[in-house]
Formats: sequence, C-alpha cells, structure tokens
Amino acid sequence: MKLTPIKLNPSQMAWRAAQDIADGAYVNLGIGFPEMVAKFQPPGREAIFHTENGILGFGAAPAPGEEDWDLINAGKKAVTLKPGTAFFHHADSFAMVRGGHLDVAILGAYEVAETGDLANWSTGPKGVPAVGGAMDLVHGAKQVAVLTDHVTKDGKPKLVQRCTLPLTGVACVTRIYSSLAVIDVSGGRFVLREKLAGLSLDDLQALTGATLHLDGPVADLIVPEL
Amino acid sequence: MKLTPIKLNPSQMAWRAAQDIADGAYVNLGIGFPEMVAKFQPPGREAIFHTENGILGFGAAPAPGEEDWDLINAGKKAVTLKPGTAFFHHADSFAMVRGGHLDVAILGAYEVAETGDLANWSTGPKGVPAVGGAMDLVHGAKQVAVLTDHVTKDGKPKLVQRCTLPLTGVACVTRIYSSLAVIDVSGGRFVLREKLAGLSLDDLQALTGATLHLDGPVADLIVPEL
Amino acid sequence: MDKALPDLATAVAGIDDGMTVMIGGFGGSGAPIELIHALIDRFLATGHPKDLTVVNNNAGNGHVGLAALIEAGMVRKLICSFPRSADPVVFTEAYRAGAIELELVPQGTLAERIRAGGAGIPAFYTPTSFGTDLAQGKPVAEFEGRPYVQERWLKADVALVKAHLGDRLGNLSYRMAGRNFNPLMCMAAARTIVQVSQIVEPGGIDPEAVVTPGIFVQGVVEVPNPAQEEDLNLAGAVYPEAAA
Amino acid sequence: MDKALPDLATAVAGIDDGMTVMIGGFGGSGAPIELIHALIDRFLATGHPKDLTVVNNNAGNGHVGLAALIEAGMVRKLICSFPRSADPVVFTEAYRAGAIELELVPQGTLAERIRAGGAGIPAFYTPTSFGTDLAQGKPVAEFEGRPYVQERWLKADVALVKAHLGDRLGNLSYRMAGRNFNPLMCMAAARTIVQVSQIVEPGGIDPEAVVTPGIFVQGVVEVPNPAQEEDLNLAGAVYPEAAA
Repeated sequence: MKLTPIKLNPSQMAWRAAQDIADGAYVNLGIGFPEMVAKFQPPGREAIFHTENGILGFGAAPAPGEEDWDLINAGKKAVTLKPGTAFFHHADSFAMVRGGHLDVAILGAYEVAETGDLANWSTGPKGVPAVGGAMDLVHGAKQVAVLTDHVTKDGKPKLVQRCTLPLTGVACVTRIYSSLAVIDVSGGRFVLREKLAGLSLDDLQALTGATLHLDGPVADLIVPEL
Repeated sequence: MKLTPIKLNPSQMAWRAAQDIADGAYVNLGIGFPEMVAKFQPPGREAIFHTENGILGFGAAPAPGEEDWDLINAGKKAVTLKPGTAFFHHADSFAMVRGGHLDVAILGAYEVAETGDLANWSTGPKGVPAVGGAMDLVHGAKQVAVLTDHVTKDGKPKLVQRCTLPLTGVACVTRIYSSLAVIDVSGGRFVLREKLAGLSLDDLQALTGATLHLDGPVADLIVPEL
Repeated sequence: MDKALPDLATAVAGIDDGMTVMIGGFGGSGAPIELIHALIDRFLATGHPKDLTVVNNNAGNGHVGLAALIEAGMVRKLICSFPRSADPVVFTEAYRAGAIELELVPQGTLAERIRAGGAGIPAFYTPTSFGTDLAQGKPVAEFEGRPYVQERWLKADVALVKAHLGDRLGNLSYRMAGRNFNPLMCMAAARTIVQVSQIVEPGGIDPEAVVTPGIFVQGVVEVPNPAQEEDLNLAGAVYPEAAA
Repeated sequence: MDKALPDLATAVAGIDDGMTVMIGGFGGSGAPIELIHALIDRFLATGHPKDLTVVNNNAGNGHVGLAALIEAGMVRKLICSFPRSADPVVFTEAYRAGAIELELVPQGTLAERIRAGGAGIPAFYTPTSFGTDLAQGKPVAEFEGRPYVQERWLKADVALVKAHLGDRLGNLSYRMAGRNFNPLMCMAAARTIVQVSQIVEPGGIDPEAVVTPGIFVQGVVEVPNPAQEEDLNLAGAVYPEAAA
C-alpha cells in the first residue's frame, strides 16, 4: 500500500465492497464494475454467486477459447462450473431474488438519493430503454449496495437529495461504495462510515448532493493498490 | 354382452367414460370409482395419467408386496413407473391443472346441477371437512366429467336444478356418466345423449331432479358385462 | 460453507413455541418422519415447542409422524387440504374436541400460496374455490370476463423437509413422488431443515438434476434408510413407543 | 402418442399472421436459432407470418436469430426486458424508425408473468417496479404495510423453444443456463414447438431430471449440433445469407 490516491479506481471500489461479504453469503453482482467484486473475496471466505439467468454457485471466467455459450452470466459473459453449481429456470431464479433469499445485491448507479431511491436503468427518453433484472434485484436482497463513482464525469454529485432520472426502485439502497467513501443509507439519510484519509469532510460534502450525517466515528477508507 | 342391466355398476360406468378418452389425452382421475377408468382404455389408445402429487405418465398398481411408498397417486395408492414418466413438485402439478393443460378430469359427485355446478367435497357441517385437489381440478381441465350413480342410496336424484350441498365449483361440469345415462351439461341445461335401452325417457326423467333436454337423437347406452 | 448438522436433536433445536412449521410430504411419501419424531422427543424432554401452527397437505395417519405430533399436543392449528387418511383418528378426535384449529385450503391453492411465500408474491388470483364456502371473505376480481379469488402468500418460521441426496451447500434431490410439497416449503421458510438419505460431496448431484438449490436450505442432516409412514402404520407403530 | 416432427418447415407451419410468439433463450443461450430461421424461410417464401408479437428477454444480436426475424420485418411488437446486446443495431434501427413497438418489462416480472400464464394465475402482486415509470397505469395494493404492483399473466399462441434432449411424449431436459425462459414458455403457449439436439426413447431422460414434462409440449423436432448465436455473430453471420 502507498499513499491514498485521490479517488479509488473500480477495482479498489470492488475490493472494498468484497470485504463486507460474509462467508457463505448469497450474492448477485450487477453487470459491469460490480462483477469485479467476485475477484476480491478475502481468503477463507466462500460466497455463492447468483446470476439472473439461472445459475447458482458458478465459477470464474474460462480461459479464452474455452467458452461454452450455454454457460454465461447475466452480462452474457462466459463463466465456469464449480462443484455444487445448480441450474434452474428464470421463475425460480427470480423467486430467489424477489423472495428475499439473496444476502447482497451490488449494483451500479446513475443516482442514489438519501431516501434510498436508486436510478440506474434509464438516462431519460432518448435512446432505447432497457431494464433487465435491476428492478427485481432492488427488492428482496437483504442488502442492496451500490458501487459507483462519487460524481459524474462532469463532476456532478451522483449522491443526491432526490433522483432526477427515472427510478429503478424506491427506498431500496442500504449502502454505497463510492470512489471516495463508504456511506450507509438509513432512515432517509446518508450516514458516512468511511472516507479517503486525504479528503476533508467539507471537501467530501461539497462533492455530495445531500447532507452527510455522522453516527459514530468515520474510519479511513483504506484499500490496496490494484 | 347380455341384456342391458337395470343400472350400470361402477366398472361399467368407468368403461363408458374410458371410451370418450382420445389417444394422447392428458387425464386426471379422481379418488375412488373414477380411478377405474384407467383400466378400460380401448386398445390402441394411450392416455397419459396425471396425479396431483406430482407424477405424469405413471403405470398401473404394482403386484402386492411390490409397493414403493414414494411412488403413489393422489389416493395414496401405490403405482408404477413407465418409460416417459416425469416427476415434479406440487406447484408445477397444479400449474398443469389450473393452467388448462389437462384434457379431461373425471370426478365423483354428491350433486351436479343443470348449471354445471358440482358438489363433491362436503356433506355439510358435520364431520371433518376435506377438499384435496377437487376445487382445483374443476377449473382448468378442458372437459370436467362426473362419474356417479344417477340417484343416491335413498333413491333421491343426484342430478338437480341447484345443488344443496357446499359447492366444489360453479358451472364447471361438462359431461355426466351416470349409472343410467350419459348427459352433457351445456348452456345451463342437461342434454341427454345416451340412456339404457330398457329405461324409458319418462322413467329416467322421474329419477332426475331437473329437466332432461334433447338435442338430436338419444343413443342406447351399451356397455359390456364387467 | 457447511450446512451439514451432526444429528436430529441439533436439527430441531431452534424451533420455538408458537412458530409456524411447514412439514413436507403428501401422506407418507416425502414425510420427514425422523425430524418430526426428534421434535416430539424435544417436547417430551423440555415441554417445548408447543402451540405450533403446522402446514401440511394432510393431518397425519395412525400414531406416527404428524399424527404423533398432534397426539403429543404440540399443534394448535393445522393448515391443510385433506385431513383424512386410512386412520385419521388422532386429528379427528382433537378436532372434534376443539383442541386443534383447522384452516382448510384447496390443494393447488395451498401449493401456490407456499410458492408465493417463497417467491415474494404477497397475493395472486386463482379460479379455484370461486363461488364456494372456501372463498368466503376473500376479495374477488374479474379478469377477461371470468371471476377469480385473491389468495395470500404463506410463509413459515421453519420447514421440516425430506429429500433424497443433499450436499453441504444445501443442494437437494428427491425420490419420485416424495418431491411433492418439499421443494416449495424449502422456499417459503425462514429456516429450512432437511433430512436426506445421504450427504454427498458438492457436485455429487448433477447440476442439471438439482431440484432445490442450496440457497433455500439452512441445515441438512443425514438419516440413512428413513422410515416410511405407511410401513410404520402397517406394522401398527406408535410414537413414542412408551405411549402405546 | 408421437410428438416428433419430421423437419423444421413442418415445425413452424402453423404460425399465422398476428400471433403472439414466445421465443426462448437469454441472449444466445437456449435460443432456438434453427426454428427462428425456418420461420424466416417460410416468410420469405410465402409472405407469412407477419405482424408477430414476440416475447423474449432480449431483442436480438447481430443479424441472426431474433435479430434476423426483426430485420425481415416480421415483428410488429416486442415484449422484453433488455433490448440491448453487443450488436443491437437491427432492433435499435427498427425502434428509432417507429417500425416496431416495445413493451419493456422487468426481467423477473417477465418470467413470473409467463409462468402465471402457464399456471392459470391471471394476476399477481410484486414489489418490482413500484414507484417507477414501468408501474404506470397498473393497480397498486398494500400488503402487510408494503406497496405492490399488480401484474397480469402473459400467454402466447406459440412458443419456440430450444432444449437438449426430448422424447416423443414431449419430455425435455435443457443444457446448463440454456434453460432460462424455455421451461416457462413451454407452459404459457397454446402450442409449444421444441428443437432438441437429440430425440431419445421415452425413459431416455431420467424421470427425476425431466425439467419440462410432456404435457407442456406439442411438437419436437431434432436439430443435431444446433448453432450458438454467439458463434454465428463472432463469425459475422447474416441470415439469410443472400441478404448479406
């Protein structure tokens, strides 16, 4: 480890999120950055990964050229079998999701509100809308975490008082792993848990679109170089 | 065959019902007399039998002493495997029932009304009520047939204008195989299709609690000695 | 992760007074006789659990399994479709004496309510029971010109389930029609405890033939050569034997 | 009873203009490419079927399979959850040109609506989409203090399905995650046509491992070594080739 960087890269955000996943947890990782969380499971812990298209307990990506296109995840990327993998159809898969059987779902976000509202499926009426399993995943998982840059590419806050983009779900997000901080969403408030050591609370607040509340000490957000 | 008997015995009723089951039909037979229908499939026809507890395409009863108590029908009687048997859980089993996938369900009856209402699960507030799968079976099967004595042991009509016992289903019965006649239930009326040759229409009407309508010729109800 | 439990007593240890307990099986097929008897043993030793609400298709037969659970006085209410059997004397006497409450549910509705509980569906509409006494007090709605009854999900604190093979991840296969309500109850309970004839290594059940994926299971206990209720009843068995 | 069909042309013969057609698969896995291409062949030869409403999780990829069906101009409306892919140009262009209607449905709701269609459940409640644009116009109800959206069943005239093994009774097994929507669509269509890699004798699929019992299937056609959509797209394939 070296000096804390200005902001975490996606691998580092994924690493941080992975530290909170308990041994034996059932986890669904959203398409994109959240998929990287699987790579950073701490030694000695065995999480079981669920994918919407009907696999529980799949393994890592196969070597190039070894893909079997009947063995893919929700992002249509090839995965592998592990001892104890199970296959099932889509209705059973979403019974797992909607029925509250997942421990953690980790998703990307366009905006997260202090109310826990999430917007991550549509940037508005332009373009082709696509929702996939996001609206199902935000209901049912015991923890719905978001993995996201703290601000947009234009530097605007992604953590806001109220979402302006079309919602994925209402009052559903419980924790945010951002590129600058770890924040719980609780009782309609953002509660700061960890922040980069090189970043003052005032600077972090300035990059956040709603008030950051404190509830006990704020730890340094420390991650390895990745 | 000999002279038509005064009334059909249960085997003969079951035989008559079996003649109407097409090759390849999916059939659920109620507990009791209706179960006998399976024995009388005409040669060259292969119906597929469904049982509520999760078997499709099972075979006849095993020899005594050969029972496997994990391989039973809805009446908790032992059955056997056949090539092509499939097992499934109760929700899938009743998806077959409720979803309209069965061609024929054949049930017993306390009373059948000319409206198609059926009463076959409760003789009233005395005793322990038990419904099983009857209320599900009367919905979904393309044909819901009843196999029943034409009158009660006391000689009272079981085919009536309106049921007096608690209903199993409303407007659900499509055909009745009684000990005296074959009657369709159509448009809120009993339509006589076949009757025993030795029985006059007036005599049959006297044993029936609602008007028997004619819609085309009435055939003789002819069955083998069984 | 290892969901294997060392013995039956451990398997039933967390079941408390007043809980709703789903018990798999259709008649005797797929009935977790040994788990039920272990629960009775605990009640006889400790006085708990009692006042249970039990969900099962039936109401027990003879004096073993579910019938013995009722006979021991542990069951306050039964939710079932068909409380009759070859020898239903235990339930019938308790019911006539007003010692047990009965909620009668059509069999397909019972199965679908349990699945709904496991699938996060709080209510659904079914044609089953429309116009009958069993629809009394339930909302009715018309869809495409046909009337339907609204039914609610059914969940449990604990499910006691019988499967055939199981692994330490909780993956299960069943044996023939012993499947019945068992996979649904695994989904609908906060804590699902399964007796299996054999615990195998992960991968020991073909991933294509896993009927219950491990996510629906919290504990697995091995019971080789489990008893069949019908065999026990044909032999005139009574549980516990001392009560005979 | 023999549900085996002699060839793909026979398999798709009964699909008429304006029908609702469910097509199995999630992306390319479990997608019945050969059945879809046979349907395109029929359209090119006869001008039918057209004005189809297609139900699929996605909207096709590249210029084969579902994308080719859309490109041929046969699809009036698409009901799906995720009309994006590595190369979604065919759907995207048709959608932007107003040539195809889109009904966007959350993936789990899509699966449950199809299952409901097959199971005779006309409506159910789900937490999914509550408070979002996709719940607009749908009834909302509260159960145990939480709000839910009412969703309706989804049925089809025909389902085109890909399985692994099949027998003449219509029993099916699938291959890994190629299962996905296929077993549900078998249940929800008036007529389910299945391409299988191999037709086996009844009993050739272990009765414990039958995923789709034959009652849900009307026709089975053998397509050995079926194409994978991903392989076709990696090779830059276009269907029909003449259009390339």
